[in-house]
Amino acid sequence: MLAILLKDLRIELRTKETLAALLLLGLLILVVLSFAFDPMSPLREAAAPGVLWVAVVFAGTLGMNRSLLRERDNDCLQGLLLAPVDRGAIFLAKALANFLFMAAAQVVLVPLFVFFFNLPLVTTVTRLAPVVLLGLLGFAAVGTMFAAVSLRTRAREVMLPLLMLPLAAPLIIAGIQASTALLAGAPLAAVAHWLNLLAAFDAVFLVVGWLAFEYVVEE
Amino acid sequence: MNESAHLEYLIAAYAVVWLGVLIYVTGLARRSSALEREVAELRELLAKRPR
Amino acid sequence: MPTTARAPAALELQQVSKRYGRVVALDDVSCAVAAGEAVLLLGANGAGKTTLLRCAATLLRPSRGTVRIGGLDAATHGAAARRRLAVLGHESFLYPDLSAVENLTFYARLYRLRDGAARVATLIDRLGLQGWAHRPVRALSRGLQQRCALARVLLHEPALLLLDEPFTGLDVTAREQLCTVLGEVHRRGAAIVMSTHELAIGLTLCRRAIMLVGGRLGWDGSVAPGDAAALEDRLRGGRAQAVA
Amino acid sequence: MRSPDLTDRILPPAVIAIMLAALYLVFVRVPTDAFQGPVQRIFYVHMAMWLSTFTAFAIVGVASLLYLVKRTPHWDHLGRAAAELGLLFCTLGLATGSIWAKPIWNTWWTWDPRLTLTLILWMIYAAYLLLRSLANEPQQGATLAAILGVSGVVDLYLINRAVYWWRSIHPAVIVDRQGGTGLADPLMRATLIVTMLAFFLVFLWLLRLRLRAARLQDAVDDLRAELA
Repeated sequence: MLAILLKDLRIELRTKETLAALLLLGLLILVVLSFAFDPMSPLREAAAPGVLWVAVVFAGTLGMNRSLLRERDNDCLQGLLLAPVDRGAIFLAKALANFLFMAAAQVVLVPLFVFFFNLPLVTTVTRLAPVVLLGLLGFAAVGTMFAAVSLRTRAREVMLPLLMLPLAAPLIIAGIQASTALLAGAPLAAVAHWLNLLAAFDAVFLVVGWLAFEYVVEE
Repeated sequence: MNESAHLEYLIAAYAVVWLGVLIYVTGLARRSSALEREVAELRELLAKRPR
Repeated sequence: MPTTARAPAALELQQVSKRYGRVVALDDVSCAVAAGEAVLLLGANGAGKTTLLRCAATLLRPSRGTVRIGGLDAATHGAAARRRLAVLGHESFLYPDLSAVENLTFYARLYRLRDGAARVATLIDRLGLQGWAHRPVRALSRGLQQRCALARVLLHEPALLLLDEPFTGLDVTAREQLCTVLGEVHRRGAAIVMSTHELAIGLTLCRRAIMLVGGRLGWDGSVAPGDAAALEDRLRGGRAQAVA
Repeated sequence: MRSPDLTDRILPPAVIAIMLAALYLVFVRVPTDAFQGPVQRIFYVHMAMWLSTFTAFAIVGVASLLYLVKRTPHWDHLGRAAAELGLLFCTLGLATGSIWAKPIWNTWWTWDPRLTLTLILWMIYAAYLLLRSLANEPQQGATLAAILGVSGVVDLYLINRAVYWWRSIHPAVIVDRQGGTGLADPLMRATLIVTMLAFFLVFLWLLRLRLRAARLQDAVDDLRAELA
């Protein structure tokens, strides 16, 4: 399982495709959303966490499609399926790889977000870190599984957000609500219930992915 | 509370429900009867052309 | 074909059927390939050859019946069964952005081979890939990619080799080399199930042939190198009668 | 399944009888709500839609799981039929909910937890049906849809929690999950139960019709394959 993860990291370091896609898309969405708010209005401050999460969610969705494409040329997916490893492990490796790519993208995107909304850099990053990371894990889990599902349909790009985002509603709501509270200075304990929800979401979809991947890839 | 204005909403709500169910049922009925006819035709064709 | 008492059959299919909705790809096929035996898989296009190979490789779950690899039931011991087999098809299963060595090292780790690096090195030399070992697979010619794929197949010394039209798209020299390597592996005891249209080459390796007709087992018998012509017309005729 | 002809014979008249009783109760017998006036009667049909929607989605979840395990076409048909009907009742539930919200809160849409939950479920099951139609092969579509079906049900509780915490304000008159039906008058409660039962039977009846249509479709495909 680790071998698959390391392989994905090696390919990514060499081609940097997914990382570049995630970064640029995130930046693009941040900018476009900033147009939605008149720079002077107080509304801008209140909407900040929402903007960040929308950028994370949509950049992640579009980036997720790329992750399984790597297995398509030369039919490498069959190479993996032939390995003496059960199919759930392949899912976990791909999900972790996606999680790491998205986390890496956030290392650049969150400071940019802070820059656009002139928030205090250090406090924002330290406060948001737990929520964003928990959120990204769940997002990678549900995203990887449904990327594999949508690969097998005719309208791949459209299918992934349609399948994934409604299911990820609790993750998005919890992420935004927790981030808003944290940015407003609430202690971590005050958002514990949101974090528990995120953790539960991660656990549920990592397990569902592990079990269902066998059926997703079979002919 | 202006009583009369709300009656249309009440009627509208129940009308929507009945309309929805009705549209679905007619669609389903039409599809089923078309399928039944097709089954009959195909059976006939099969019978006429014994293997 | 009773399983020899000494070693379990390299591959055993018991009443295997595979349906895609209404289309029946395989219909109640039962056959066994003993350890170290080389079998030619024949049949017109769409007769079920690829489906049979994919079921044998545990890539496809049969709708009915069981597939056993080295005595292990593929449905319950999938992972362990896969350790014993390898597949060489049209596609190389190699990552274009990684070099030949990186690809092979990845597969060595995937198959958890302790002496992975050593095996990769010996295979690179044996297949004459030294010159191209560190260039991304994307840059290699079709013939070279096929040789890398062959290296990948031999990495974990499988007891069963499943080959789906391995010779298509190869030039003459590449074909000869593939044939000699397969001969070596076969002599060292690996069972081979090969589906190919190049009967001449196939017959140099295999002493037995199985023919699929419309997803059913049409014929299963021993063959000699000279039978290419006879097999050719049987394929066209599709009738099941004894060869010489 | 139960003997088909018996159910087919008793179900339609039973549905019509209970439906008439429900309509009679709702429009004639039940006392008008003191605060909201006659428009409060939308509540009964709205709740009936809610029950059928949730039963449908529960059936989709179970049918999807069984299809993944057993692979028999029956569970696939059931999953699809339940999803289609679930979507229908969900749409009607949302419509009645917003028609009712307009006179009471003067807005077509309120982010009331239950309505939001219904909206999210609506999107999941719309994706379920779209997935089936866009899959490369029908049989593959069934498996992929089954996976979404299971994920949807598993996700239900998480969505529920998220939505309720997000919109914790809760208008008293609408049924809150913990307490009773929030209806003082016993006749109101009786009307609610009868209406819910009536529409639930409509749901079951439609489900049977839809399953019959699915079996007919299979028969047609079989015959066509035989002829080919």
